[in-house]
Amino acid sequence: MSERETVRIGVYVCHCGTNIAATVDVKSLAEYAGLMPNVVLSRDYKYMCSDPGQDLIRQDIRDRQLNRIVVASCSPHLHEHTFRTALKVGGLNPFYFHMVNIREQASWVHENRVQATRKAKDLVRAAVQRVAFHQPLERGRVAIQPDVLIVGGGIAGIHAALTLANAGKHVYLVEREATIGGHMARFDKTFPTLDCAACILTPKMSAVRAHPNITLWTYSEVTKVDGYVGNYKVTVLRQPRYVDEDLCSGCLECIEACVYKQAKVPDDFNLGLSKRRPIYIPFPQAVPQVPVIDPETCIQFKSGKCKTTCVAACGDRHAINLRAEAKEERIEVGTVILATGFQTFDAHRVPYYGYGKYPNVYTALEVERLVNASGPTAGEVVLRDGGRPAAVGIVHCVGSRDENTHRWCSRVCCMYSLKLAHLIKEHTGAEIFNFYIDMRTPGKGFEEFYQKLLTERVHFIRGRVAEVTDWALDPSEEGKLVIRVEDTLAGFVRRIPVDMVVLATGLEPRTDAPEVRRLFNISCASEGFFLERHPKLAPVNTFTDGVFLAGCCQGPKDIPDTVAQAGAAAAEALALIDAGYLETEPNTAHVVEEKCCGCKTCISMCPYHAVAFVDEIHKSRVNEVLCKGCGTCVAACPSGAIRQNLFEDDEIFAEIEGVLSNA
Amino acid sequence: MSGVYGYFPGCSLKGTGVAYEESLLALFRALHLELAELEDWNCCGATSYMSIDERDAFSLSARNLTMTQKAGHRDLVAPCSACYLALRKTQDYLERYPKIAGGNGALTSIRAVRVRHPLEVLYADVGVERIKKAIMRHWHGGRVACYYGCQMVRPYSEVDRDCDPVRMDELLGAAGIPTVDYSLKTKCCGGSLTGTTHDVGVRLVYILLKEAARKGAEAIVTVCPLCQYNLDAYQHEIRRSSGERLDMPVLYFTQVLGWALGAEIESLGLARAISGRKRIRQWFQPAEKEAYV
Amino acid sequence: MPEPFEPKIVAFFCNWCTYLAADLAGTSRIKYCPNAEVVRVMCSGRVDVQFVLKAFAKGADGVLIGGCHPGDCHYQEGNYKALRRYRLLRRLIRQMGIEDERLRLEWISAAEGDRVRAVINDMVETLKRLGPLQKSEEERAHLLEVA
Amino acid sequence: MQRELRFQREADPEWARQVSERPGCEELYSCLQCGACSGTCPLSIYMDFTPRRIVALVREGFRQDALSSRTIWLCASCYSCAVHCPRQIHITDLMYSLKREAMQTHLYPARLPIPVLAQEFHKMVGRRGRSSEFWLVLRMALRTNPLVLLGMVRTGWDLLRTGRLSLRRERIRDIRSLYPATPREVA
Repeated sequence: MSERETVRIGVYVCHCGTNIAATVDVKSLAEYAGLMPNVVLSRDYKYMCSDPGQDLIRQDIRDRQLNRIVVASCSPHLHEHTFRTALKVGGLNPFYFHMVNIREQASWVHENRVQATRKAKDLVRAAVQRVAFHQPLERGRVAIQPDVLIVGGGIAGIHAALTLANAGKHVYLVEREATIGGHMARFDKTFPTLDCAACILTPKMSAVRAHPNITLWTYSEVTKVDGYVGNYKVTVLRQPRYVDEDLCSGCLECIEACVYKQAKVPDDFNLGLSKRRPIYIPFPQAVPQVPVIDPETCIQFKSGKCKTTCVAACGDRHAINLRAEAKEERIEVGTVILATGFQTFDAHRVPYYGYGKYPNVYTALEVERLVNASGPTAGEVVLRDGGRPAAVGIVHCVGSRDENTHRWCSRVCCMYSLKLAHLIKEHTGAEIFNFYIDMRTPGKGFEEFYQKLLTERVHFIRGRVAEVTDWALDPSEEGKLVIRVEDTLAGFVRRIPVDMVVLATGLEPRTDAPEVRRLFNISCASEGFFLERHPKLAPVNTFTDGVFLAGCCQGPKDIPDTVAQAGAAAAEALALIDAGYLETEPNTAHVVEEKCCGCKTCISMCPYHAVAFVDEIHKSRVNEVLCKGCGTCVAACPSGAIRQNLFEDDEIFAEIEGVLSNA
Repeated sequence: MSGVYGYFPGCSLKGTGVAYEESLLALFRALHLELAELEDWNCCGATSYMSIDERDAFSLSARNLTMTQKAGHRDLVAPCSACYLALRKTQDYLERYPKIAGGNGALTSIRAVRVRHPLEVLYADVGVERIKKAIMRHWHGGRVACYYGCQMVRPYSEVDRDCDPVRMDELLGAAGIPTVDYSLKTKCCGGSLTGTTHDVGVRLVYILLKEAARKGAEAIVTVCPLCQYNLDAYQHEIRRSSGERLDMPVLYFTQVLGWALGAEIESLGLARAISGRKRIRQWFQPAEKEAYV
Repeated sequence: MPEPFEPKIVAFFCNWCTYLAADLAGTSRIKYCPNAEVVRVMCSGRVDVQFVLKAFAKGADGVLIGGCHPGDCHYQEGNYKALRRYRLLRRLIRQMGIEDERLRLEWISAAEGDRVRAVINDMVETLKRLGPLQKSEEERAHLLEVA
Repeated sequence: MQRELRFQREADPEWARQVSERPGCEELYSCLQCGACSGTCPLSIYMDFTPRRIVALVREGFRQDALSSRTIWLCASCYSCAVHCPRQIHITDLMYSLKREAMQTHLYPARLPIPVLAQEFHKMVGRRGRSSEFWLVLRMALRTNPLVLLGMVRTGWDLLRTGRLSLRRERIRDIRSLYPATPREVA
């Protein structure tokens, strides 16, 4: 038992280059630690996480018979795992270790060297006192169910689904809309290569539909998630589309047969730029090729007095079922990939650009539909009154880089603005003015594309547009939209009359991102995008094991980056699945039966029903498989009968005393 | 709600903006709202004072706010946009920047007093619905452009939204007065520039008047004595320099609303207009032709 | 010249929200007072009444508990348990003659690095105003006994 | 020809830092130079430097250029720039602070009536607690260019006949309570 052996602690203070050493006096910290009781050896080193740093620990364990290790460096969220592994390789139980965060929580947040060093000393002292109480622990293992849930059927979800399915894993792809394809399906061409979005996307969409390993549920939403990594129990609500996917042959005759001879309902897919019928298919290449009935506008749903010509047209296929109801599906999956995407900034929020007030002010996404050959105007760039624009202004950074709306750069707007400039010019020959604050073209082939646009004589005016208005100061401005801007390079204010204004709206988190975040127990960063585990080293992981991120739900990005990230998320899921199991943290709770008085206080504390009352012995018992290690029951137990590995009372008491026993 | 509002007229309402005070008082009487003029109030400091001394400029408004509190008023109504802003900004800055007061106890922020503009009082405390019900006269004038100016809506968008305010349009709409979509509704009138760099000031005024006419407005309705003065007093000069005869009445919102709510015509200061006097006479007919609703 | 009083705060931060927020404050290089020292727990629900009393007994001038926002707990509802315990604790320490402002519970999400700064700085200011927690040896022993 | 070159020794970064500590100017260094302020400013078209360039001058410490500009005096305090600024720089406050400093250091452009009006206004309100429009304009005209009074005759007459021109010189009763923060001799 560990109590009997002598505690021999090694303390390692990391410089982290100058990240720590510039603010914390690492030499004196190491010297100070060397004088603490039980400390056999204390060192400081440039980079403890490097191979030589880890070797140092391994060698010292062997040479100096160390049996406890304290590393004072960065956040345990970053390198705890690294150092525990080093202990294990060095032949020591990896939980004979405690990490002290003197970078994120000391050197980076304090300026006064004396105070930062004092704090670091307190924290190291606490760790040294704590680690003496550490016990050897074994990790548990959870088996990983090989099925994967992917939420969101945009390009990220599609790519991840195909990658996993091709690797032989079963994928449930859940999409809220009636079709997969996401935002990309609305685009015409993609920058900087100008290849057509549909040409590269629709084959992948069809492949999803056809793949035997993919269960595709469109018009569906995840409503409940239980369980844990390897074993998530998920409930999916499938809204009725009133057309049976299995029976429908995709002939679309029902749409033609609708009693509405004229389409009257604003078409969401075309952002209201065209109309559709109550029974419709979002766009010609939609997957699945199955119409959907919108009960809000269908006469049969509103009054029950429709001739239901659609049903008649469907004939003996009987695919249309107007009494269909929402259905709940319950599935078990081992891992989850969230690819829920983004929404575009609502241009109404910047009223000085006149969106919603002047008909010829468009958002970029609307113009994507206008230039699209399968869009509402068959690719004709025309104004709302049917006229052709002779001059077009493209306003960058709408809802981006602005403290009043969103602080971040949306990353794609410069490039899609260039693309739209090119396409509009190609379609109309109009004079195009781009108004930008900074041109951001850092991707492969991006700068070359910018150069191309410059030579196409598109105007680039550096200045944030102040307003788009209809007041005319000069006869040449009558009947036009006037863009008022300081040309910051020329050094004066300009008024530029145009016929059409395109607002390059930024990307923002979906309004319901907070609900999705709660559903899957992950975090959002301050902007509201889902938070990755580490911005560089774990960009598709979350703090919840087995839940991965892909695409714009994690932050604005373009299609190449989205696809790359989707591949990475699929690879992370595959790595877990193929390992077959995941090692769990041993920080579970357990009941010391001799001490338990049977008061049942703990039972109600546990949201996972991991604590159960054993009637025969009249005592509580913790099911360690169900226990997630929060320690709430431990704190609640009035007789101190429940203990939590790694967070034992003794250990925390030692830590508290440690930080406070400042001489 | 006590029903009694502290009232800070400011220097202009005792001079060039006297019609504003007259019509404001008449309008509030018609709505049974009481305005109690602050005893021995002092100048708000406007924009000029701030150009010389920051702390003194804030002291000026701090004195008015302190006196309001002593008089027991919860609200202080300031009809002039410049006064409104000077008072409001003083509250805000003294709280946000204790260093302005420099530890001087006399310069503490008076948060208990609510600084209000009468437009916002009408909109929030009276409401569009009550105005609608209280209408006494049918409007038989033409369409008007609502001009909000700058300092009432900026930088504090508390009276209305900062770049596309609508409350005056809604109130006038409730009174049956048609308004035009006026894109320049919050553009600056130039303030005191008409007195200092005259050409620049008059040019700004000209743009405002011209655009209102272009949008089909037959009068401009304002919320600030300086805006009203600038737009009203220089139309003859514009005629001389550009040859354009605008003759556009420039009214206060209190005048048109006071009229609609049945205030005595003589009490609205309508005769104090310089431009568009004929149109004003036609629109605001004496009693025998009034059509009560 | 006596050194100005620097209060000592023991901060129990939950692993998933507040500890991450403190890490974020670090990566964002947000500067704040060095008076708080963090003891990491998996969940604010793990913070035992004893931990807090022990901290006061051993010389802390203030104790800060940081957890996820209501509804955001990584363990579903541990933060509610923490809140319940916190209310009890405030009453308890008041009875023991400790100003209840010395104990504070704050919900700080992983995104709120700047709130870590604001809360700690504010608490340091409060504690400076209150002065050191003066307890005789006897009183401290009593605290430990209760703990 | 005039040389357009600035040596770095002419810049005063310490002054820039001081300005950035004044109320409303805190975000000075986060300026993007996007020009939204100048674009939305109704008076930028009459300025020698657009507001954006004033921010650039101040941030780089070109004190003399900023303080002697006409720009800061043309600012009519309409706050359009302040609400449009994507970095929430209170440019109006910056202009006020530069006006005060230009006044103290006598760097303001000579013969520009705006600073004169400000001085006269300050004097009048300081002594009497209220301003009287007629006397204010009269004093300003006498100090700058009395000939402008001729151009004002028509407007004056219009005001007089509509009862809007008061010749009274207003003052408050309790003049001593005006400046509790800065005790001074009252004239």
